[in-house]
Amino acid sequence: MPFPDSALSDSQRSDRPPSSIAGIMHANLPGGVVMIREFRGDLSITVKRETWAAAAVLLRDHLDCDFKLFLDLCAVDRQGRVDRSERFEIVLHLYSVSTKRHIRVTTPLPESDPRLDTLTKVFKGANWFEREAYDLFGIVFRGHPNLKRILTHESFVGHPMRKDYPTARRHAPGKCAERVLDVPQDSQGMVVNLGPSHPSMHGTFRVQLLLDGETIVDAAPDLGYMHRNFEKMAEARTYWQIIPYTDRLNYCSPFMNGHGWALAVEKLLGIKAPPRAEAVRVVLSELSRVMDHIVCIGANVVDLGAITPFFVTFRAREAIYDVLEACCGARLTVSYVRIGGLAQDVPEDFDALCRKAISAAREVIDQADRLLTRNVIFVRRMREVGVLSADDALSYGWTGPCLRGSGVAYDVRKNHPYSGYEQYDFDVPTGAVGDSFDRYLVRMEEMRQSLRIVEQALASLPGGPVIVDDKRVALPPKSAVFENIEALMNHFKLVFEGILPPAGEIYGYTEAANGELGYFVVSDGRKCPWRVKVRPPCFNLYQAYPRLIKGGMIADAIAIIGGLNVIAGELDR
Amino acid sequence: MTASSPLPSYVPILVLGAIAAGFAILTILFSHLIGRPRSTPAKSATYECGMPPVGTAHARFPVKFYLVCVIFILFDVDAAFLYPWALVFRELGIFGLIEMALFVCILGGGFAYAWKTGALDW
Amino acid sequence: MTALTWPQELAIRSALALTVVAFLLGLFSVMTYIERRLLAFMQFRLGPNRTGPLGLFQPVADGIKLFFKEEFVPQAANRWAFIAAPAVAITTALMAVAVIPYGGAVTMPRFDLLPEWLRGRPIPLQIAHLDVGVLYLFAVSTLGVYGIVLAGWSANNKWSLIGALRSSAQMFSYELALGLSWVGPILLAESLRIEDIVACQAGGIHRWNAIIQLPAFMIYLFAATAEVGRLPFDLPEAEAELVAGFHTEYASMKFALLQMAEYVNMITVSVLATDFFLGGWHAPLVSLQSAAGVNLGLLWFGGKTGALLFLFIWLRGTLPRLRYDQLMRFGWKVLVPAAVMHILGTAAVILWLTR
Amino acid sequence: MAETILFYALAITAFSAAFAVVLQKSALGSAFALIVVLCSLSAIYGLLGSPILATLQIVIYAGAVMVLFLFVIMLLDVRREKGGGGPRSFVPLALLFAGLLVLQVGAVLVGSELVPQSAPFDGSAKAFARRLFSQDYVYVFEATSVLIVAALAGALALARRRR
Repeated sequence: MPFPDSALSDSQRSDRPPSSIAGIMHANLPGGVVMIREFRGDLSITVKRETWAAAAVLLRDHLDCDFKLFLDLCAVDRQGRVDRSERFEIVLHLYSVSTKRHIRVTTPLPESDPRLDTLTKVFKGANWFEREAYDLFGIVFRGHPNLKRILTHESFVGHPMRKDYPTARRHAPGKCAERVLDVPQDSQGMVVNLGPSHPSMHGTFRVQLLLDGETIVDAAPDLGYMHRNFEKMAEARTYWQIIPYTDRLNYCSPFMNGHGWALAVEKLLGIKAPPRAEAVRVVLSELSRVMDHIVCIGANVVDLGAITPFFVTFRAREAIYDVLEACCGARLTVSYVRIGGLAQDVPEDFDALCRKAISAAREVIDQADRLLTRNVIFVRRMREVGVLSADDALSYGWTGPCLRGSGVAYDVRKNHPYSGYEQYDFDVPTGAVGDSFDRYLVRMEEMRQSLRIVEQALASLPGGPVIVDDKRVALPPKSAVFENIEALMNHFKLVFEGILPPAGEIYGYTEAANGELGYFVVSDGRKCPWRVKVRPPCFNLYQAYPRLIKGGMIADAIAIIGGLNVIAGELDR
Repeated sequence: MTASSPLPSYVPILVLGAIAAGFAILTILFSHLIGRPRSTPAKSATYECGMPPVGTAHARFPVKFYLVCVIFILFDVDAAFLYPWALVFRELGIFGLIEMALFVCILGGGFAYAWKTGALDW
Repeated sequence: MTALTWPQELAIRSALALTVVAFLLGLFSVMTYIERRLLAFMQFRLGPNRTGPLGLFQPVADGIKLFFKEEFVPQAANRWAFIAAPAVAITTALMAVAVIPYGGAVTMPRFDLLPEWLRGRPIPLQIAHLDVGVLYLFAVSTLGVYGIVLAGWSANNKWSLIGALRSSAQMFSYELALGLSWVGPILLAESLRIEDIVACQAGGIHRWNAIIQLPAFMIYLFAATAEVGRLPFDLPEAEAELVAGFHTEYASMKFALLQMAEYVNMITVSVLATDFFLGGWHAPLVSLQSAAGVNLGLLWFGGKTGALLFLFIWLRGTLPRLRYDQLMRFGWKVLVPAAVMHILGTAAVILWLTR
Repeated sequence: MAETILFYALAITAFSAAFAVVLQKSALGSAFALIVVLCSLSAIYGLLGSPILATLQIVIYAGAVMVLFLFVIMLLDVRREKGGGGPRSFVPLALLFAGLLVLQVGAVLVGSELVPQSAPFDGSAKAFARRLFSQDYVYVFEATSVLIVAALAGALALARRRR
């Protein structure tokens, strides 16, 4: 039985009245809109390449649209697909905080001339995303200020995400770029590499600084040191084989990545996990959020020289790891989630373990609060440091605690509840100034709110199965596989042929610890996704980093990067 | 110099200096002898977070660092006057206090000027 | 008792100097152990506990390891300056202890092994009785900058250089406050001899400079913490910012010497705080000065110094570090003016009281 | 006797280090030689029975002024500017000043007896302080502060113009 996919065919054919956005688009860009589709609730507008930048400006500035939050920009290679006329497609995802709507804008690009106007002047965050599309697909963005490779090594040959890229090809990388920063020859300052191997560049980040004494005059990050092309690997895996790879994205809260992935695929399939699975997912996701914030705050303060809060907070992390370990046996790379539910039911002492973790977390949050929140030195190091206004934060595509620190109350859990978040009572804290201290305060409060959610979820934990009863998605129980032939065949077919979703494309998004974690999944109906694009929240966060540290001191650069919580696994993918 | 002691008071300091310097030199020599250097180009390269450094470290530095040094020298002189003054202050009485207060006030004027021109800010 | 001839005096002083140096270096290695264990205790960790009982041999193991580590000088470094810097640092650090009294006098036992002239002779625990002891200290502490600047500059490493710059600017700024905070006690004692300043505080806790010169004591504590580069003023080697600051390129025994210099400085400022402000070897109550006929001066002295050393470790376990501009602002705009004001104020009060 | 030997040892050290200051190729070497000169001088002051002058010499010259010199040498990258080797026109001027110095020192030496008088002299810190802060020197003392402030203002002005 195929999954329902009528929505795609319906909306493509019908000339039913366009939604208000489509109307605005048609009215303001006459002849520019090629197609408007809706699939699984995702509104997708295809425009002509000539109207690309104009469409972006319109969507951003038109009062009824107000798509100010830049989410994602990526390319898709359609080589060999019959349903598209052109080979490449550029996909832009935007969000409107005021109207609570997502939108996808796409434009086709021919193989012979893969060039497009840049959006860097429209959205500050588009810069790196366009570089990524250039790097991985060879799309050229006209007018881009710095169109260089970003994730792969600069001596890399070819564009790895193109479908015709020979994956067996091996490279011997040449020497690394000595200079990332454009420094005028006569400048008086000193060029210094901060990272990749530096005590406070957690993971492998490299920022080249131009220093005037202690003051940072200019800064340019260089990334890709941890790049392994998760997205390319995902194109050769079945939907559930991708789950372990997601653990390695943001490795401080691995469960949440799997959770987001499962929800995205479930959205593509048009199914829903059973209530018990969703409730457990919420519990573990929120505990993971606490864990992630703990790492963020602990690492941030340890970079400021206070070692003790780091060890204080990490005790709660241990208790949370114990919960995850009891559920699935793994502490870091959990892979506990499955498409349509969970790998197995939670252990009997799940409730007790969670409550232990909650009390441990409460204790350390209070201790860290006492150690830090009113500590004069800490406050002075964080206040008025790394300030980003709400408008800029939206333009850079900031989400999560950092965006909320800048005063925008956008939280996917509140705005677009998933996994039953609508049942739980929690607040979304926001900051006022948008400095490092606000981001710290927001994280502290979010941990408390997360613990509230966990308590509510535990109190109302429903019974029942933890995975959907759907033979096309869920493996039959092992006992059945051993005992009857139908189950055995079912198991065999699922493992070998995988889940076969309908053709279509969806953008699944969740509130991960660092912000909106999006998975843009394009399916052609076969067992492996045609294209998976992760929208890593810290890619946007880190993009604003040079701007935040310019004019500050070296010590500020350290204080800011810790507060942004940039995770190399997610940034470089 | 204490009158009762047959030894000039600075001699023990010289002895201590000799001991300290001797210790330092011997330690460095000793570890030089037993730690076998196996130098490689990568090992003896300058460490700059794993990247080849751009340019030399011996670049020009902002004038502020020198300025702090100059201000320090000037106030060092001030401190050097305060010590002997503190020694005989009771004998000098109110005259000494006024003398030093005047001195400090004039210096304080200079200090205020430095403060106002932002020499003490970074 | 007959007066000593100068060779005898020289022998006593030399022996004392050797003892003090050996004791300081021993205390340095013990301090590394105590600091690690204490920090671990504050941070719910165990700390080094594997080498010997309770990990007590850890410093020995570290020392042996450091001795056998490979010596290397970076290609780009200024070779001789690079090698000389640690020696300069440790020498200046050790020179400072010359004029510090470590407790009253110790009477030599009447052992037959000792030469006739030594038996039963009280030996003051102070290497040199300099007329200008405090000024000498000030001089030596200003020389402490050399080792660090030399180490940071000679490595030809940018992080080292920034560390050295920070460090020297920091030392300038806080040295001044440090030196000025001593003027109060000098005013009271009317002497530049530290032994006189200690003697001036005899007679109970109410005579301690920490009480009657409280602002000076506070200024001293801040300035001393900054002077020895401990948290929250550990900017010269802020590992999260400057990798390891001025000793980034150092390894093996040269690294150990720099580390040693830092700890010796830390011990020195603690000892000085004891002498200048906490009454030296005098008990807080006169009745506690001796027990069963034995003078407990050394015990009091050690206890006070130990408490201050613990304070340094405690601070490290508690506080984040300042930013460079905040550090300089605090040094110049708060400590130095406060110290000068305090001196003039103290002088005025003394004048008024002795009218 | 011992003091005489010590004196000559220190004098020779100071003298040869002074030569090294001038003859050293590297600026850093010169600076260190200068530090040796200053320390020897300080020791000679100590030998003469004025420990306070000896320590002040270290505090101000070796501890502060020389650090500034080192700073300038290290951080301004003097090596880069070594090449040119100074204009020749300075030589006559230098000779003139050297000659003046010789004359001055000579005048002092001629006017005094070469055999040192061992008149009783209290070199203790207290005696020094009493002289320094007595009514005799009060104007000179206050003038010093004006001098310091002038130097400070000069340094600040120079620094401001550089920026």
